[in-house]
Amino acid sequence: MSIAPTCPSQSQRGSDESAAEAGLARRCLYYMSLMRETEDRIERKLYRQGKILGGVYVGRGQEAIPVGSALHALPADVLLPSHRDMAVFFIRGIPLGRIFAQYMGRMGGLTNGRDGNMHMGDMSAGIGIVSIISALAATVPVAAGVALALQYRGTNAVAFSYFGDGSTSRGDWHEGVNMATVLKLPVVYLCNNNQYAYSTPLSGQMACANVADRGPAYGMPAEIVDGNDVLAVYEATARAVAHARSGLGPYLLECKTFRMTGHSAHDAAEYVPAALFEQWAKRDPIVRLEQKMIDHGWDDRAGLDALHAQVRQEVDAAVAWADERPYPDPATLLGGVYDGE
Amino acid sequence: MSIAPTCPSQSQRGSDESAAEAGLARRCLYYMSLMRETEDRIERKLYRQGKILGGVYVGRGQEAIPVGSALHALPADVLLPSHRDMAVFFIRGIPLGRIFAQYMGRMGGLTNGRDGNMHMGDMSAGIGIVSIISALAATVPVAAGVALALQYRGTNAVAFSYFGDGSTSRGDWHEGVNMATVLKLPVVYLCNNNQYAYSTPLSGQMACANVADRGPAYGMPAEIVDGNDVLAVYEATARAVAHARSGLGPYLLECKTFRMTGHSAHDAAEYVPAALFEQWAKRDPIVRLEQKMIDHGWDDRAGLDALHAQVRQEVDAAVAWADERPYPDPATLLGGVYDGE
Amino acid sequence: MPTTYLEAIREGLWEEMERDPDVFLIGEDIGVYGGAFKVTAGFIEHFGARRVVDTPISESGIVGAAIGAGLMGLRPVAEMQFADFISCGFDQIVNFAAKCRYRWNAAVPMVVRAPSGGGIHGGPFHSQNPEMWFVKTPGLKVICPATAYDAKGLIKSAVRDNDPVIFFEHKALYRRIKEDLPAEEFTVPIGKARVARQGRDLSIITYGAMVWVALEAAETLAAEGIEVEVIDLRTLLPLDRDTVCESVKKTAKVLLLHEDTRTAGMAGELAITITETVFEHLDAPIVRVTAPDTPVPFSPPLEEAFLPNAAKVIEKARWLHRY
Amino acid sequence: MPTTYLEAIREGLWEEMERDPDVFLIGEDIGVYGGAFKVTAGFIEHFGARRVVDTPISESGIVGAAIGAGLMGLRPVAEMQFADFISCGFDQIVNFAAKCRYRWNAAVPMVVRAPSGGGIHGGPFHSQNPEMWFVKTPGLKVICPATAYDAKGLIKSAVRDNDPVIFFEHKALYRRIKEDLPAEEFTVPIGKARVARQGRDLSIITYGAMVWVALEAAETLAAEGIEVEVIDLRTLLPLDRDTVCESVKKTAKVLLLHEDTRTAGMAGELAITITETVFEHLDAPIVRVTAPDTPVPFSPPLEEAFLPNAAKVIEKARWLHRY
Ligand SMILES: Cc1ncc(C[n+]2csc(CCOP(=O)(O)OP(=O)(O)O)c2C)c(N)n1
Ligand SMILES: Cc1ncc(C[n+]2csc(CCOP(=O)(O)OP(=O)(O)O)c2C)c(N)n1
Ligand SMILES: [Mg+2]
Ligand SMILES: [Mg+2]
Repeated sequence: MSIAPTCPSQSQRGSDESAAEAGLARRCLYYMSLMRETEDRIERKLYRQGKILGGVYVGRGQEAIPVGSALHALPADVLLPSHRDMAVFFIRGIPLGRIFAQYMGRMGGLTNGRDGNMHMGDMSAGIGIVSIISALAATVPVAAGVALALQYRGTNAVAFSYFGDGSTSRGDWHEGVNMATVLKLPVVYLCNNNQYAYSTPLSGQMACANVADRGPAYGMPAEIVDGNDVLAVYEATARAVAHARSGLGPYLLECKTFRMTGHSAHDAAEYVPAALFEQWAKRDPIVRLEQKMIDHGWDDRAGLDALHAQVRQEVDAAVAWADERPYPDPATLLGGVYDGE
Repeated sequence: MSIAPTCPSQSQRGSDESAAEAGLARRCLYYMSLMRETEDRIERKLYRQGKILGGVYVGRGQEAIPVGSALHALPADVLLPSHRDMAVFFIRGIPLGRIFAQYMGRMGGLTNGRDGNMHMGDMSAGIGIVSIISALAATVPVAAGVALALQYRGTNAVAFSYFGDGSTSRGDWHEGVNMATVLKLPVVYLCNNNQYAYSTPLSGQMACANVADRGPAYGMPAEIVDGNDVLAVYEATARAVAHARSGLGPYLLECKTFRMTGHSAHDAAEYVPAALFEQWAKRDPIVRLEQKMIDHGWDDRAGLDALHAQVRQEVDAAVAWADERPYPDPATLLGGVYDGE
Repeated sequence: MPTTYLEAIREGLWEEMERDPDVFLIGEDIGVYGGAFKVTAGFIEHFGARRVVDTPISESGIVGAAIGAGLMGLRPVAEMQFADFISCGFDQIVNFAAKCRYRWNAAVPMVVRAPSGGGIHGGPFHSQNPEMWFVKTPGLKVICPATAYDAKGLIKSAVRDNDPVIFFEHKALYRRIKEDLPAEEFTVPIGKARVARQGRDLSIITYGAMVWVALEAAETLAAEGIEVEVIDLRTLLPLDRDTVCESVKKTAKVLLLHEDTRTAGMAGELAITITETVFEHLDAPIVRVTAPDTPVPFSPPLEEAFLPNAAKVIEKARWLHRY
Repeated sequence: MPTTYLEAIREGLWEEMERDPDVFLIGEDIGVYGGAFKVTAGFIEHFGARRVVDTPISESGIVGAAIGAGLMGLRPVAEMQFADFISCGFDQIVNFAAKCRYRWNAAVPMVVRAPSGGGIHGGPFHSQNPEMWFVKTPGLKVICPATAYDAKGLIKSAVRDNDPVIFFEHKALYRRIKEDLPAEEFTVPIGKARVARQGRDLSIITYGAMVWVALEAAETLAAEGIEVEVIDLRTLLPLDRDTVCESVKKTAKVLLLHEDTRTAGMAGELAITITETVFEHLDAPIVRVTAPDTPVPFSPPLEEAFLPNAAKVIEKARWLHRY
């Protein structure tokens, strides 16, 4: 019989911290695994079966970026994911089945078949995800407006603005970042530098070495992080979010990674030297996190396998659910262009 | 009776250099004076007389920038002046009367009344001036294309791309500069940082301290120069042009200056603290150059007065000529939208 | 005291900002300077910099930021310094703002104010009438008021609308058009045309500054015994096809008038609307008076030749009447 | 061996690059990758990186660079990866390229290639038909070929043209349409429509992919004894008003057809052209079959309902014939 100490002892703190780290790692692994499995199903199965039509873009190998960052989002925060940030949707609680329905053009998808793939969003309270449009970096000025609204309302919420390396070439990227820095808006910029934009390598997009080199052009702190280390992304995002949340203005995180696929499902990526794929395969963020979890004794192989098995089950169930959703009735074509229709 | 030495002695070299400097200074003074007088006539006389309608923007106090830079342009080079770079037209040999006719909407102006003020250009060999459009920074991507063509043809000519501080906020500026740096195109960027964009001070345009701070974002050398010292601009432009001409890619010169007027003829600039005008009036580029010329003994007061008098005469004659030009015949409204009409 | 068209817009914005704390302004030089045309002069002093946001020169940024704020439930009113620069924020308007609701059921309440039109010696880049690009884009609403009353009533409706609205303010009307406005509050509904003048002989269908040209022409024609009906569309999208067709049923002859250039102007949509709906009522060709297919020229004689005016309308109307 | 529409464009570009060393290509992923649709596959290997310029993702930059090169006398052919992204380079096209010649007599020879149109499950941002924004802009030329022959002949004419040309390539035709092309060189003149099928009972006026829909409908209607004339506009600006009006004079009944959305589509300009020119020849309302005023939806049943097809054309044509 003892009274719980108000201040934990050194070793207890250590083991609490370790438990917290283990818990965080497990959450990260779960979401990364869910993203990998979901996208594999989309790209390697449903697309090839012809159940998904049109363009399909995945974030294979880049899962650490949406996961490590979006876990910092508070309910009032708003996220503007790019086309390779699937996990953002999971973390914000969008049911998996709805995502498959979205890809398959079915009712129950986030756009009920009106749009496809990652072109989805949901502004409901606690979700707060703005749908991309195809035009790259178009969400960057929009993120400034979202952040302006968060500031306008006197909250300390922040906007998470995601984009790829190539998207920084666009005028919208410049205008959006410049405005946010001039107005000191609470935006965290998350660049996935996967070193390619479609077939164009980084050197064909910019004459500077890093996307982070662009920070000073806007008087904005910019940091480079290993984008294949989810815990590193998590830590760096903590700094970035703290900065933005405390009213100091935008913060840019460049997450170095690699696109482990073609640009889209129909692109064999023959323009990428095979050695690069091999090299980066060794840095797979899921494998690396698993290794760390085992090394730290946070989990063992069996536990990890169980997690992946659970993920596969969830995905199976979600696909089955989605595949039972009907296609939209052509009669629904017309409504909803304007309010009240 | 002596044979001219093939190699000049130390003192001779000094005096030759000095003569060259004196000559350069005199050319600079002439063009700056011509720009000042021309724009004064436009803004303070013809506009107020109602002989010029619409928007009128002048470069008072900024004359050193177009003069010190454009004097480096070789015949094959192409210039894309901003709306405050009048002297570029003089240096490229456009007759003064045509400029007044342009402002007055008369035949004989560079657009024969179809467009007004600085919206004029001439792609003739040896002139090579691209007309701005109003949309700020729109010429920046165009300069990349001009430079691409110069490179394509295997010349070592360069494009001079002029813009103001505020114009760097535009997406076009970013896209144009980024493309030119990625493709290593021969462009010299000349920013007149006059610290205002219409009513907006620099801090309302950018969160970095200098436009030159944007160079590294494009892997581009960038230099700050006293934009009210024409010889300093001249020297810095020599470096910039040498860089671009030798195939090393773009070079950015930020010329610090001040807009000694309102944004346009109808703007009293009440938003500019009076102290700033006073402070910058002391740094007038014409007065400073005159002082230097006198100090170095390159000329005396009488000589300078004579130069200004000559300029006034030229301007008088040009205004008289322009004022005799007819307005365009309304019958000319339709042709020339397409080739061969 | 009559209120100018400009003052009417100003009042409308002011009242909406007083009424709804979620309404705010965003644009270039709109704060301390009060805007290029001084529409927002005095706003920053009264409402503060939080609600009157001066931005860098970034039309795409401004529109994008307005979209973001609109998605968050605020009611941004963005100003383009001149309508001509709206093409710099084009993608954000036509692809982002216009399509959110249809795609993912997200409301983008947002007004883009755009001072448009010629007659002020602004030349090719300060005189354009870019309305058709937006009339062409489902998901947007497009407003072109002609009177001070409508300018005020429609800007208020635009601010309250739950969809993105492009609001064209004709610069030549800013200080030229005045009228006494009601002391009590009023709005004008979006999507309703107005019969600006009743007539039985022919219909002139127009909008914006050309309403005044049509009315001027109608006066002259009335003296000749030709009774012209003038329809002021007020809103181009959604288009009030009923009012247009009713007028055609009544007069059987149609003259379409716009300051915008000829090809692919509003006249086209009106013509097809009329022929597909009330073809049998037509007694004569549908004709149009428009600016020609050129950029807007700068020099006064050219600009005058470019702009439609009462004389050109009268000539065509007489021909149509005789037909 | 029949040549596909895509291959025809490829051949046209190739021949022009062989013919004129001043012709070059600029765009995203057009070099090593050969373009998103592989139109320029093999070009960089043959012509080198000097003449096949891969750029950063910057549509405004690409168009601007093409303008600059055009002003210097080169003949740039810029590729938009999808026509939908042309709105990101909009200001450069409508304000810079389109107005140089009129304003200061500067030629801007330049082609902007833009893969447009639906039917490929591309959704709202990979399916649009943005031609009207450019038809609305004096100074541009706008081309929408329907056949492989025209695609080749017109891209060659576009490259040789001394004015800025927007060249819409319909993605759904790229690999679906094939025909035998002449072995010898040919071009197709810009600004000339084509009678794709002769008929006496009614005219369907259309362009792009809808030409095939019109022809399909015409087949069915012919079996019913309705002889449809199909006009393929080929060029939308400048518009071949004569060919349009000649056909109307012959058939007296007009069905306007476009894949573009309804309001302010090409049908409008055609309708006003017809009523102001050959009104007396009309025996029936001018009608239109178009996509509805929505974004292009993604899901197959919605996209199918969205796109005009032969059934919809036939229904309207029957009604018109009975009228
Ligand atoms: C404005 C615009 N231009 C071109 C495209 C076509 N496109 C789609 S994704 C892509 C590459 C994007 O590269 P990056 O920003 O690095 O993102 P990543 O795909 O590598 O994650 C391109 C060129 C587009 N969507 N939008
Ligand atoms: C795209 C665009 N937006 C707005 C304007 C209106 N405008 C004309 S000049 C100007 C300020 C330009 O500032 P800066 O680039 O610093 O040049 P400066 O006039 O100071 O030389 C503005 C806002 C414009 N011409 N183009
Ligand atoms: Mg990338
Ligand atoms: Mg400035």
